[in-house]
Amino acid sequence: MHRIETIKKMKKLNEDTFLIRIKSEAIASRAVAGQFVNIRCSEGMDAYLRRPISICAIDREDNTFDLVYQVRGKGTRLLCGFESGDQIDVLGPLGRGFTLNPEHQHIVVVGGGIGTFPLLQLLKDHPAKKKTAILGFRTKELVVLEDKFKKHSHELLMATDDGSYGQKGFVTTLLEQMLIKERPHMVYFCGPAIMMKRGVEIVSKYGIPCEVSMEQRMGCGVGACLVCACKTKKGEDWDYSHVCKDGPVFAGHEVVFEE
Amino acid sequence: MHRIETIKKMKKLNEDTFLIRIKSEAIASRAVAGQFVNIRCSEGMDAYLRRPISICAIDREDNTFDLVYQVRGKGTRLLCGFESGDQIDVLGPLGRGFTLNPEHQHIVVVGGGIGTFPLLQLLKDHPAKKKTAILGFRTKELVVLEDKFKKHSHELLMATDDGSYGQKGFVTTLLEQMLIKERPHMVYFCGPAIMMKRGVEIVSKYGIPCEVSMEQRMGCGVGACLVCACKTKKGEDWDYSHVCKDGPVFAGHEVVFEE
Amino acid sequence: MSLQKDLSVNVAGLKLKNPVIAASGAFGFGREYSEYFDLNRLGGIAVKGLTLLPRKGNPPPRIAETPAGILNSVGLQNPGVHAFIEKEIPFIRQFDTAIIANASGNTVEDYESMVEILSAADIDAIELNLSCPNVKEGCMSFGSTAQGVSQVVSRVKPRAKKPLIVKLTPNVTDIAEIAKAAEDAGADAVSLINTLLGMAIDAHTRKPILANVTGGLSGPAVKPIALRMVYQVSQAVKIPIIGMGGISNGIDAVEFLLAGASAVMIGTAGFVNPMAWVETVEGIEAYMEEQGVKNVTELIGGLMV
Amino acid sequence: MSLQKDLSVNVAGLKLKNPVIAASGAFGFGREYSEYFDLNRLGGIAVKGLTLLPRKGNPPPRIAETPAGILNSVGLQNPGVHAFIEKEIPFIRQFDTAIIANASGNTVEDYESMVEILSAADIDAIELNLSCPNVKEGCMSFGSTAQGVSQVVSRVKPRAKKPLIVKLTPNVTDIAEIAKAAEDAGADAVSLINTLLGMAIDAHTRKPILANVTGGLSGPAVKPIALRMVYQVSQAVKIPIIGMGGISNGIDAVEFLLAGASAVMIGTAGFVNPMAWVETVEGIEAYMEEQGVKNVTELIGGLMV
Ligand SMILES: Cc1cc2nc3c(=O)[nH]c(=O)nc-3n(C[C@H](O)[C@H](O)[C@H](O)COP(=O)(O)OP(=O)(O)OC[C@H]3O[C@@H](n4cnc5c(N)ncnc54)[C@H](O)[C@@H]3O)c2cc1C
Ligand SMILES: Cc1cc2nc3c(=O)[nH]c(=O)nc-3n(C[C@H](O)[C@H](O)[C@H](O)COP(=O)(O)OP(=O)(O)OC[C@H]3O[C@@H](n4cnc5c(N)ncnc54)[C@H](O)[C@@H]3O)c2cc1C
Ligand SMILES: Cc1cc2nc3c(=O)[nH]c(=O)nc-3n(C[C@H](O)[C@H](O)[C@H](O)COP(=O)(O)O)c2cc1C
Ligand SMILES: Cc1cc2nc3c(=O)[nH]c(=O)nc-3n(C[C@H](O)[C@H](O)[C@H](O)COP(=O)(O)O)c2cc1C
Ligand code: FES
Ligand code: FES
Repeated sequence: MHRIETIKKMKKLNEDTFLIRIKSEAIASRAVAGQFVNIRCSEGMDAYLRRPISICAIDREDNTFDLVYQVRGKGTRLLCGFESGDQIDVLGPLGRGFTLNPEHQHIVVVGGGIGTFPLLQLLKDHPAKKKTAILGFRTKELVVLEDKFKKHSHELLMATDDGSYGQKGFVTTLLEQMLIKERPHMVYFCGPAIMMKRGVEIVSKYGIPCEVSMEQRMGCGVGACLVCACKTKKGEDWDYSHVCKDGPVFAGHEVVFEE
Repeated sequence: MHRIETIKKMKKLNEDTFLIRIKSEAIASRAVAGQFVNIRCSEGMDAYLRRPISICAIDREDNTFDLVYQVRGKGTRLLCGFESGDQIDVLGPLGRGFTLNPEHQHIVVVGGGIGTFPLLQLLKDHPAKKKTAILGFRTKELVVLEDKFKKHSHELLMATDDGSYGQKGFVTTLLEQMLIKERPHMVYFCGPAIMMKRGVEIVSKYGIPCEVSMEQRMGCGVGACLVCACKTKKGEDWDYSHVCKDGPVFAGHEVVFEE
Repeated sequence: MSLQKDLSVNVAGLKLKNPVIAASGAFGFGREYSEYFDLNRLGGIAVKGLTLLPRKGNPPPRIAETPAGILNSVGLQNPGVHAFIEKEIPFIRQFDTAIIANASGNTVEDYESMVEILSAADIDAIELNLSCPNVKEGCMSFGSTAQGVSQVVSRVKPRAKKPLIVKLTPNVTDIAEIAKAAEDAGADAVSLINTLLGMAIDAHTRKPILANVTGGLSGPAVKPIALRMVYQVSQAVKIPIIGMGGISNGIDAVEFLLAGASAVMIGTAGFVNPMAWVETVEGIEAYMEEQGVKNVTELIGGLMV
Repeated sequence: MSLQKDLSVNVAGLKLKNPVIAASGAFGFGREYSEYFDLNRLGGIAVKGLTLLPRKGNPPPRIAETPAGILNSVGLQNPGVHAFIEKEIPFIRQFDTAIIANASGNTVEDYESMVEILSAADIDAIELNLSCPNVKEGCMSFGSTAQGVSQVVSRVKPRAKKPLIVKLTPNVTDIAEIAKAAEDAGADAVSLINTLLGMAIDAHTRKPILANVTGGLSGPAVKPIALRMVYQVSQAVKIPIIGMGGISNGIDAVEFLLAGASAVMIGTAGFVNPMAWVETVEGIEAYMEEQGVKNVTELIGGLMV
């Protein structure tokens, strides 16, 4: 879907994290957790390519969806210039979202930084009886949406790199501590590649399946230009899959993580 | 002067002509009639070069100056997105303005289309006893600032190409009709090259001095890049002068008009 | 719109209902964008660059944004010409649009085989890619000398049973000379420009943004270079030209036609605006309406210099 | 800022207090911009391209705006080298900044005379312009082959009593080869890139926008090409490189230093922002502060590939 939609809300969540709520029946009614949209941040040349942003939350009654993004460069900075009521050019929902298997009674979502955002709708939609969220941020000031995650999970563990909030250290350490005691049916990762790589190693050790949501620089966002390559296993060999179409969510064991 | 100034007023004068009033002590106190400013229409790449716009009016008490512009392309279209209170990046006042000789007791200004705008401040500043304005537009809808011109001239003649307002035909025809009867001391032209060329021919015939305000595509606007060339006489030969620095106002007999 | 307009063009035997073609590499095999608009509206589709055997392409990141453009270093990832024929042609053939097979090789023999195989396939033209800057062997190394172009084209031409379009690289001193070499060696048409070799650096990490270090520049930034090259080539050869490089809308396309192109291709602009291809067709029509141009062919080479 | 930083560089004997130089043709002879900022803040000034005799240049329009760039076709309008020496050097010498005389010619003999004349003048370096795309004779025609470059450089080098910088055109197949030819023929440094030959068309009038039909492309649009070329040349030659093409700020400049340039030049960006030159010096300083770089020379060629 390529649509010009209306912004319903712009909210600053912290120093450099913002929420945009967009009204779009077409997207809200079709999107599933883990999918993304490809957004035009300026009408002209100033951020020429679209920017991929995950869908963080969907309100299927209100026909809106939320994006939460961190300002990183030109495009995300321009996005901050939008106001409620403005029109925005969105392509989506795109890609393959998370798998929601009703047989999985206990799931764990593990997110780091901007990777936490797409896990929110997953928690909202997943039918599991027990949902654990393990979220990591660099520091206390960057923690956002904690109340929402609390609301949609049964257990919420927080970590910061510097120990300024929650436990000091990595989410993968928290995960491992948990797996010593518990055996969830499924783990979902979204965050820095290094975290996901380590995460997949850990859950594999315990024989637990997992999914990871990958990031890659994109062109078209729809699978036509082949720039968003991600190394995935293919029999004995490997091949490049494409994050925008085959992903962003992949089975954890599929992905060949590199240094 | 390179300055970031504040817009005090934006006004739509007709379908595609706009007035911007900018507060700037630096510019208002230095500028003379016929000079221009070089304006940045967007912060980014969408209209990469600055756009030269003549100073239409100066309020030296209020420390503001007015630009009046017609929407032609990307840059002028972007200018319409500005609002009162916004900051704008202006370089100016630039170039050589009109010569105001107190001995000239009767002056005539002859303007066509967007070329009429810079003549307003000239009328305001010139000490002549009699000031005639001959203004031409394509059609009635494009006529702007008539009241201001009326206020600052003793005689105002209007022409439109299609006869929808004032006399049908060219301003040069009106000028010639006038010169048959009167002998002004100085004539100032600003408008399409073909009009100015014809105008210079006419006044030369009557031995009346004149000045013309030239247009050319610009780069720097300050005389450094040499792109805004204008053929001018140099002894028996000719050379390229530069509209942004040697002009935009030239003595009528200096300019070598080409087809 | 009132004027009765004819947008069709004939490029060396390749009949197009309108002069707008999706550029190779930007449109996959058409499947993805078929969800966004009706492929029947396109003059043609140049499919992703094909090679004899499947290719994995280069490691990511494969794209970098640059001022008014992008760099890509895909490196001809494709499933191979046989998979294309089997799985992709039937899909595209559902639509009434020309299929242009973009073919690359490492050796002259590769090009020969590709042309033979494609000549037997249900496609409308072959675009010989002598200009991909993102692969180490072959391709651009053939395309960057008149001799290389001449060698490949003269060897493949006898095997070509479809219109043979030779795609030229802009990374050369004199593109007109290269185009002439292609013409003399038997090319039915030339297409230009492929991407300009470029590079982007992240000052903070002090590393190139592309894993491949360099990549090919495309998008609006290159339009002035592409237009100049199309114009130069149009002065040097008699065969038709397909122009591309930064075209985003109907006016851009008209500029290329005026400069001497018989048709245009659009790549990068589609990433930003998936309707760019269709809107370009509409934009050309609107221009024709406004200027009273009945037949789009009137515009070709119509630049007044 | 706390860090004690050294921004000075030495480019083949040309000492610059910082690596930022105003590019030739964009800065006249310094007079105009001296009203906007203190010229003492510049590493150097490359003056408008000079020729033996005064030149009128090309007819207007001489500029066209393009996506993230401009085309110019000034065509070396200048008062001649003698007027420069008499009237302009004394003005620029008031400031503590290096003077680089940019010299063009139609024939090898012209270049020889220019170098002799300039060697006797009060300037700091000579930049041999073998790359202007806007004049019919000489210049780019020498610069577009290794042989041409070699010929001119080897003939002028013995006459040069100042550091000799050879300015290269990007309109070539292999710029590294050309740079190597310059080095082998005795160039003390190379500067690149000059403008890329381009064209702009007004679809409505069906005419080229520039009276000269084609012009040279500069500005942000060309930055990826320029960076790639600087990098390629840095891999091929040992002499220092002055990098340019689309630099607008400190980060852009750092990218060129990392790619292998010892200094940078800025042209087009100054038209848009007259403070671009000074802000680039400040931007490099800010980068050094942030990254803990004490000596700007640490950045040169520091790209991690
Ligand atoms: C599938 C997917 C989902 C994402 N979801 C979110 C999200 O929900 N919230 C959020 O804050 N961020 C998200 N990102 C990252 C976000 O796309 C980048 O932060 C953003 O593109 C940076 O753009 P910029 O203009 O600010 O930075 P610039 O550095 O100016 O961007 C330059 C170019 O690089 C690309 N780029 C830079 N960083 C990244 C990156 N990390 N991933 C992909 N492309 C990049 C940009 O898209 C652009 O093309 C997601 C990325 C992907 C691939
Ligand atoms: C000294 C001077 C004073 C001017 N004063 C006024 C004025 O008071 N009011 C007014 O409405 N217009 C004035 N103009 C014309 C005005 O500069 C152009 O209409 C404007 O630059 C068009 O920009 P655009 O982005 O809308 O058009 P585009 O066509 O998108 O512009 C593309 C490029 O061409 C240049 N360009 C296009 N047309 C002209 C032109 N006629 N003259 C110079 N450059 C041009 C633009 O500056 C830009 O670099 C003046 C021009 C000059 C040289
Ligand atoms: C992501 C990408 C992949 C490309 N792949 C190919 C290819 O496989 N074969 C080819 O001949 N050209 C390829 N090109 C070049 C385009 O077909 C076209 O020549 C170039 O991008 C200029 O046009 P544009 O500015 O409209 O994109 C590719 C371009 C891009 C951006
Ligand atoms: C208006 C203009 C005039 C130029 N004149 C000259 C010149 O006389 N000699 C020369 O070597 N380069 C000349 N150049 C090229 C610049 O010095 C520089 O190589 C080029 O513009 C790329 O840098 P930029 O993108 O920072 O402008 C000129 C460039 C412009 C824009
Ligand atoms: S971004 Fe184009 S294929 Fe993924
Ligand atoms: S615009 Fe640069 S000299 Fe006039």
